[in-house]
Amino acid sequence: MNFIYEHLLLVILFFPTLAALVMLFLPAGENKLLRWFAFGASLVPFILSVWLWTQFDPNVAGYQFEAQYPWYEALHSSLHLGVDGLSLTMVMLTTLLTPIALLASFSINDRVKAYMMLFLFLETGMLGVFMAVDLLIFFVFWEVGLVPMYFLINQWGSPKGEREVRSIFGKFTMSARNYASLKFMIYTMGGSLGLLLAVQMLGVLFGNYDLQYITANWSGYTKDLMGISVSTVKTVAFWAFVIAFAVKVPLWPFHTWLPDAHTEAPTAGSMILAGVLLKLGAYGFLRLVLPLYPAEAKYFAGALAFLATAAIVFGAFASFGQTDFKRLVAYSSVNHMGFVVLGIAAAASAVGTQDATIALNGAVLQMFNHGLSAAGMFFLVGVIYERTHTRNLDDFGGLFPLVPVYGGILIFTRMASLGLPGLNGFISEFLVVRGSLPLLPVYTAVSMLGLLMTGAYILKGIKQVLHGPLNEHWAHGEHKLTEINTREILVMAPLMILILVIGLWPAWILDVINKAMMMLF
Amino acid sequence: MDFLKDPLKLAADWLIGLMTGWGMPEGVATGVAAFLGIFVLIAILMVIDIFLVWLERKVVARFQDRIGPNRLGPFGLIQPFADIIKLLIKEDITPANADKVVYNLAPMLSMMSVLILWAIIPLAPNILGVDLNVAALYIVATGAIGTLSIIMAGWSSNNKFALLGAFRQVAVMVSFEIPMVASLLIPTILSGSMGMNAITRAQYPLPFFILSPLAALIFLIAAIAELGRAPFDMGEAESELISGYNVEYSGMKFGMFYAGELLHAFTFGGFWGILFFGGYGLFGLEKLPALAFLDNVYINMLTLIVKAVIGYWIIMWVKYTMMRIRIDHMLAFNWKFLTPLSFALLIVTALVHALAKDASPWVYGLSMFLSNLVLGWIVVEFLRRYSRAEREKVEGPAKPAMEAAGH
Amino acid sequence: MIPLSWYLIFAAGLFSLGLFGVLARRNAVAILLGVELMLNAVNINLAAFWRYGNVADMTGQVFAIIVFAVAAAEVAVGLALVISVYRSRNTVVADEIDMLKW
Amino acid sequence: MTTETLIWLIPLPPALAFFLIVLFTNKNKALSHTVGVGAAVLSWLASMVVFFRALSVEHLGEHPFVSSVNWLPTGDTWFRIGVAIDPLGAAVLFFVSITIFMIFLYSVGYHNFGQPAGDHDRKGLPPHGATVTDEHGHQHVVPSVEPMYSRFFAFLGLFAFGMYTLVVSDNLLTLFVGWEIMGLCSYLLIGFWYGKPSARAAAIKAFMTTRIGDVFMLLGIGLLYSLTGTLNFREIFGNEELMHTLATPGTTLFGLSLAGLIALLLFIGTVGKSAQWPLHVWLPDAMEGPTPVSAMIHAATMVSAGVYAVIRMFPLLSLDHNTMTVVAFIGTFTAIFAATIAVAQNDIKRVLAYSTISQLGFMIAALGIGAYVAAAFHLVTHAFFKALLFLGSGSVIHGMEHGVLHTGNHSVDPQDMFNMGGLRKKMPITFWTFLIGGFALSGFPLLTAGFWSKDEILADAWANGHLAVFITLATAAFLTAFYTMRQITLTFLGEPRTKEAEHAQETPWTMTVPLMVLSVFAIGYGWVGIPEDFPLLGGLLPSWFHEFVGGTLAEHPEVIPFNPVPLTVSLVVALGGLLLGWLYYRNVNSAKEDFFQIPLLKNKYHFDEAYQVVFIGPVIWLSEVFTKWADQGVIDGILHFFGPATGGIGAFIRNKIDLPIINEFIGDGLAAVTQETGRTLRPIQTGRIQQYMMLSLVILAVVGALLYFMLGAGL
Amino acid sequence: MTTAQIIFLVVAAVTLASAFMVVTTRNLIHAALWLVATLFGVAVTYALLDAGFLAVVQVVVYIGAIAILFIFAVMLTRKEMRDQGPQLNSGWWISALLAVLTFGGLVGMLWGWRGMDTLASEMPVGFDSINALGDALISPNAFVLPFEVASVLLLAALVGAVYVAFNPRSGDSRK
Repeated sequence: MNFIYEHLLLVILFFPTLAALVMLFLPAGENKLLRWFAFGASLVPFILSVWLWTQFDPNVAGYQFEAQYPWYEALHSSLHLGVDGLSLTMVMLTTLLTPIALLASFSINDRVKAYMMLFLFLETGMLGVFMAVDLLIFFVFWEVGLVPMYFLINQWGSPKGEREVRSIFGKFTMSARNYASLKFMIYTMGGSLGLLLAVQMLGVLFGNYDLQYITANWSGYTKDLMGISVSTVKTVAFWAFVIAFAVKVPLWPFHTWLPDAHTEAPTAGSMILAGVLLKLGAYGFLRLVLPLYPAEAKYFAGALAFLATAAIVFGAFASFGQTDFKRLVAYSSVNHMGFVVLGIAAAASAVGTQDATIALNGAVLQMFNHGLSAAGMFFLVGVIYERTHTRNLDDFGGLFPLVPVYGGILIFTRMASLGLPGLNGFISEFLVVRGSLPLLPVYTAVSMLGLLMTGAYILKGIKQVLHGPLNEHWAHGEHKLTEINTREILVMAPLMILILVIGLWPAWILDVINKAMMMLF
Repeated sequence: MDFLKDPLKLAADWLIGLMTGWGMPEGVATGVAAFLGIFVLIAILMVIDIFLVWLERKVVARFQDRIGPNRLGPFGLIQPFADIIKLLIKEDITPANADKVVYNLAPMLSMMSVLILWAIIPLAPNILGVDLNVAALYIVATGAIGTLSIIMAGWSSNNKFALLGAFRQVAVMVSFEIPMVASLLIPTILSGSMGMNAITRAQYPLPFFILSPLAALIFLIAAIAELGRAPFDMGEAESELISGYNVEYSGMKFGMFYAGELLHAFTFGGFWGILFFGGYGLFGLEKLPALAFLDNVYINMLTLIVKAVIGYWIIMWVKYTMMRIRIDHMLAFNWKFLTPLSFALLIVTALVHALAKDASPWVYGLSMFLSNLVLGWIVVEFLRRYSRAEREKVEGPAKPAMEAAGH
Repeated sequence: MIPLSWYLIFAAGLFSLGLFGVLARRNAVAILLGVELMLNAVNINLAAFWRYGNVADMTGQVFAIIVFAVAAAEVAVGLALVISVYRSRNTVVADEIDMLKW
Repeated sequence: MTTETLIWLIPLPPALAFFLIVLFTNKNKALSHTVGVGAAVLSWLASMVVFFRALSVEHLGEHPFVSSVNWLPTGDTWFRIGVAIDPLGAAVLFFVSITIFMIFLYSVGYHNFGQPAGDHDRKGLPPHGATVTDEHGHQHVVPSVEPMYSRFFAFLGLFAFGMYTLVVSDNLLTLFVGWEIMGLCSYLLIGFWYGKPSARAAAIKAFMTTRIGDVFMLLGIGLLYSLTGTLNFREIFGNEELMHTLATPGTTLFGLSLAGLIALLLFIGTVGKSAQWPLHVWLPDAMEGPTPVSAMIHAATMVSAGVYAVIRMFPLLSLDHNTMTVVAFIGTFTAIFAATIAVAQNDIKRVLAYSTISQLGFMIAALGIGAYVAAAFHLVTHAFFKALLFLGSGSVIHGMEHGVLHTGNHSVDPQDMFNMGGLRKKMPITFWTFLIGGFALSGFPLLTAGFWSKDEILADAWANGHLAVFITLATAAFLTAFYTMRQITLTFLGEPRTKEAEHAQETPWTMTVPLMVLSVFAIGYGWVGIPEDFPLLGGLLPSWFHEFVGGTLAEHPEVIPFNPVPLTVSLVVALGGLLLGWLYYRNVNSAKEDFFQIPLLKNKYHFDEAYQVVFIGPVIWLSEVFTKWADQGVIDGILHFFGPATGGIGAFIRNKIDLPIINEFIGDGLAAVTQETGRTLRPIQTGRIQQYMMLSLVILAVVGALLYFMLGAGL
Repeated sequence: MTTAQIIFLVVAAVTLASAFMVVTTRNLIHAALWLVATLFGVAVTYALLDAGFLAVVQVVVYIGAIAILFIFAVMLTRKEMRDQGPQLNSGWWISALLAVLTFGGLVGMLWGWRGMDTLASEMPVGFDSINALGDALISPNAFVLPFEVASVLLLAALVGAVYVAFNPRSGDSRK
């Protein structure tokens, strides 16, 4: 136990990889064994991170459970891990959602072994980003997370669908999942090119990639870099970081990969994509952009807020315009993540004030909450898609009497996503609005339009699926819609419980976040 | 009172004193004295062996509702001597094409492998050849020499039956060596030493068959297999291999195999007594103040001999009441059942030992015993289910009506 | 008393004999016999260095034990290979088992 | 148990009932309604205890029952939530708990508990009746039990939870929580028969329309919170300095003070929730829900909540007279506007819906002119008699449905008043209680509660010099009396106009008992608010309501001196309206004969259509634009430039550089050299292991010797 | 010449002689039996070096398992009782030369080493080399990792040997 405690982060981080490697030696045909093994293996990091949570002292500033392992001595980069209140929350979210997503993937029958292994690798990639205290490590894990996701979309995505690509060179068609995965991969990689350059630049400047060291010395740094004045360098690096993270969040106008990727990904892939991967971007803002570039962030806060507001409003409108259920949910992620960035932008404009802290609290909590509700929503879409093999909203209608339990869960999750008070979304959205209003009143007021449209698209989803006259196609015979089964309820249960608990009593998690935000900024 | 405490040292000192008095260098004198000691021991063993022959014949007769040797001497006691004379005067045949050196070496090695075992048997605290600190392993090592002798015999006879018998016997011995090592390690864990004296001493007040009855059982089974006696006597299997590896031997060479086997059985009876029943100790009786007179070298020796005879008798009991087991069943029994069980027992014992060694002896003993009991119960339950499944495979599923009738 | 050199020379002799066996014998099993001799020679060295060095440092004995384990593994796999080859090629002469050439 | 603990506990039973029913008892109808009604009883009991304890406290306004806990960490401080009962809260709690209890009870009967399951009823649609065979072998069609019976009680429980939370909370945020939960429940309950497209549309309409208000309200809350650092009512209003700062005029948009802006934003929330013009459109459509829902939402709770919130924020509101004017205008306009529409409606529930909008307009107008006690008074009395009216109308519909099932003619709309007539003989209890409710609504003098509260608003308007308000409200009151009498006459008086009306039946006790209980309050509650100096009656009973509720705020509102003008006016409009209504409609037998079926009124001034064109259409168009044009057209178009462009560059490099130069020259050349070398050296590989070993040994020996001697020499 | 020296010389001579027989004798069974003798000699050498555990293990493992296995293997891989034809390959003299060179090289290199004439120190009183060995084998600070690796190696060898030697044509062992 002592060993595990001393290297808790390392164990949490690499346990999934280890399990994936062990899976390599399991027989490929034993789907049941593979599923349960992967599920069990993903529970271990979860239990460990619950332990981590209990052992974590929110009153202590800086990183805890720090551990440093040699990695790339020549570059003075080390596998330096650590968590503070911010990353702890995200680690918790990741380790919670992975087993849930794996449980949700039990219905996958195609190449289960590879699928489960990719998922476990994905978990390590995501956790690594949240735990890294070293820029190079951060970047490495950032890219590591892409690969499994690419394959998950490309190989296990929805089999149907063609996508016509029109450009000035002419048009051609490719399969939708191929298109989506390619777009996801290239978009994110393209965005992170700048990040890589900026990270390298910092490494060259300081001869060291340790985040704590760079943060401590960066603001006082005044030397020129290769003849360019330091302020220019900082501005360029700032935008390089921002674009990388903005693609991931995603911010308008970098968001078009998201609906495609979400729509084509397998159910569990969408869950993780929306639940955790999007948070990587926002986490990057909080972990790197604000601490490293306070001045630039303050200067460009308005621009950031503009993009965030655009994401909120356009995301909501676009979501309302969809006829594909999954695409509708996907666009709602743009809308919700916009609030996160709005909070961050507001905080950037006035770091250190109480309003900023509240906005940051809201942003971080919104990250967590969106992780819960978006994962739940994608899963529910997946549940109905598995049964009907269609996502077109017009094909549904009046399904409530057939699937009362599913309907209840759907409405519950939809309402959490809408920000109904008493459920978690409200708390975070209120905090964001409360924090940003005095700092960025106009943007906040305009984003209210997005909030209004949130209601519209959410009700549209419920209306088209559950309410209205029953579509008799699903009522009888071979197409008869079956009720959500126990496994699927078990997938939703932890999400729903957390949604309700955070909605009613957010202090337990918000306290950790709040203290972290106070100490971080 | 040295004579009561340490007669061996007394005799050795006297002998060495005598010889140095003759002008012999002290080193040589010690060597001669040691050699004499070994010689005496072997002589005594041979005598015991002769009586073992009688005992064996007598007991088997009783088991088979016969009387056994009863003509020569009282209770037929002289009979074994007659047997020996017959063996000695028979023609000593060496088959043509046999590998003569090896052929002649094999029975000697067989006998030797038994005799050198007696180097480490403590008849009393001081009456032992050498208090080897790897004695437990030594038992297995001599077993290896026995194995070698059998394969040599089988091969050099240039006889298919002999070779087949040797193969079978060797396969059994090599296989059963593993549970034997595992069961030997349990007294080692319990006493913290591999020395026979230390193991004997550690069995006060609780002999190891109470602490670990399963280990005692495993050791007994493995020992019987190691001996190649029924029910594990596939190596000689008269009815099919016409006596297996020793089919070509006759006269005293056969006699050496035969006597070696009997002595081996007796020896393992003794080891069983030493390892699990307190050796030369009288289960703590001799430590009582009122019975202090029992704490005495001669009583000790007597105790061990009696224990060895009882062990030998149990081995005979098994031999004459159980049927021979088919070779694949025997190996399957070892690899699929006895070996896993002995390893499980080893792990459990080590675990309980690590957990409870600092507790009071009673807690320690009780937890050891209970853990053995639980493991044993699990094994019995498992066996029951397995054999039922096997039976159903052969006979078809058990009829519920019969089940009901059984209740 | 026996100087260390005796053991070392003894071991060297054993090693060389083993080497000769490995290089010269035709039978694959016999080659393996030679290998065993070489391993034993090494073990003698290990034990001797343990005894003539710091007795409290058990490294020599430990590695001798590990050599035992390795030898057992080597023999098991080696003989299995020999038997397998014998089954398919009906020979155990090392020179005749030369499929793996250019 | 301390009063504070008890207040915490008030909202809990309905919430627990919700979870219990949803999770466990939803298969068992009897258990579900037992749980639901039991929870309502518990809350009601607790509320009564709290209410009477509140009565016994002197100066409750200055020392209300309060209790709070930390909820959200905000930087160094905590945001606290808690409960508080001050006089206003107590008064509201009183009527809320009673009406909720009554509605729960009523629902048991309304949803035909104890009747057989329908022949082909389906979840999501109203029950269609069941065929039973009696002992004589005759087949009858009787009402069937609601298929989603348990679910109804669950929703009702959640709704009650929201309302209680709203009433007992001591801050704007939890008030908003309750507010939104009620919004959700109204959505769920209006869309209870979700299988009907009209119900589905109405539910969404209700939710979205109120959400417009809510979004503004959230903005207002955020603004208030960031300016004051707290949302606790007492902390805000008790801070003189702060209030002064907020009241500084002209600091924000349109010359409003901060307080005015916040109050306006909050008030927009109320406009949505209380269905004031221009966000009134959802309420009439909400009649698609089951009748207890209509009563719950439109009388007792949700719409009252809007008014309640404004009364709560009244100190803030009163800081800026611009906002006050806006409020007064909207209230007054809504009152007259809705009253005119109500005259032309034929659906019995729709009439009541518009009347509700109108009456809420009265209250809002009263607030706009500063008469918050009068508003509160009217709020309470209106809740009682409007709940009574809605439940009564439900009873009528229920009776009519009985008739419809009897005849089997489903083309007859059981809600259309022109299909009724003469029901007073068939349904006597319903008739008398409905009559009481109707008279209370019309402000039948002296006897009914409605008279006292409405009169007070008029008196306030007159006394404070808001003549325009006064005249408009008086006209609206006249119209109210008129359409109420129209409703009563068409429904109960005269002769049955259809066969179905002839076969209507009185409803079971679970429905009539709530009617009777509520009618007691519809009359009696007015008597606690008779002004002190009212001729003859004044002083017979103490004017308790003013004393009590007036103590909520630090400064007591001044008592308005008695003035005969408003009294006369209200007497005239009430009695006149009733009389005219009866005189005209006792002779009207069908819609065609009705003079007031003016198309403009009947179509509600075409507001729905206008909104469709002005708001909803553009939104749908915009969302299409954002997806199709902006995302997939422009942004993806730019992206799609990159893919083929990269491909082109790649093809160029491959065909011009890679293939000829690198592959053929360098790549193949190297390969050829390697291959030749390999072929030359091949014979070394004899495949004989011993030769390999020898070779390696020789090499080892040679290299080892070289190293040994060379390095050894160097060392 | 002390007794110990005489014993050593005798043992060494016997061992080397039997080793020589191992590599030269034509009969492979005899070679294996000579190997047993060699191994026994080595075991005695261990005993002379006060490594009793090694000596016993040498007997158990080498004689009890490895030598037996060799004999089995020899018997399984030939058809005649006697071995036919030459047992040394044609280039055996090169091998002999190499072996002699190796021996010479080794001895030559050792000759220059100062530690050659070290004498063994007395065994410390009360020093139990078996306990020390056990501790060293499983102590985390010493050799537990090599120990575990060796056990994994054994397992792998076991599985591998079974797999390799398994005759696919004979199929299931129960048949």
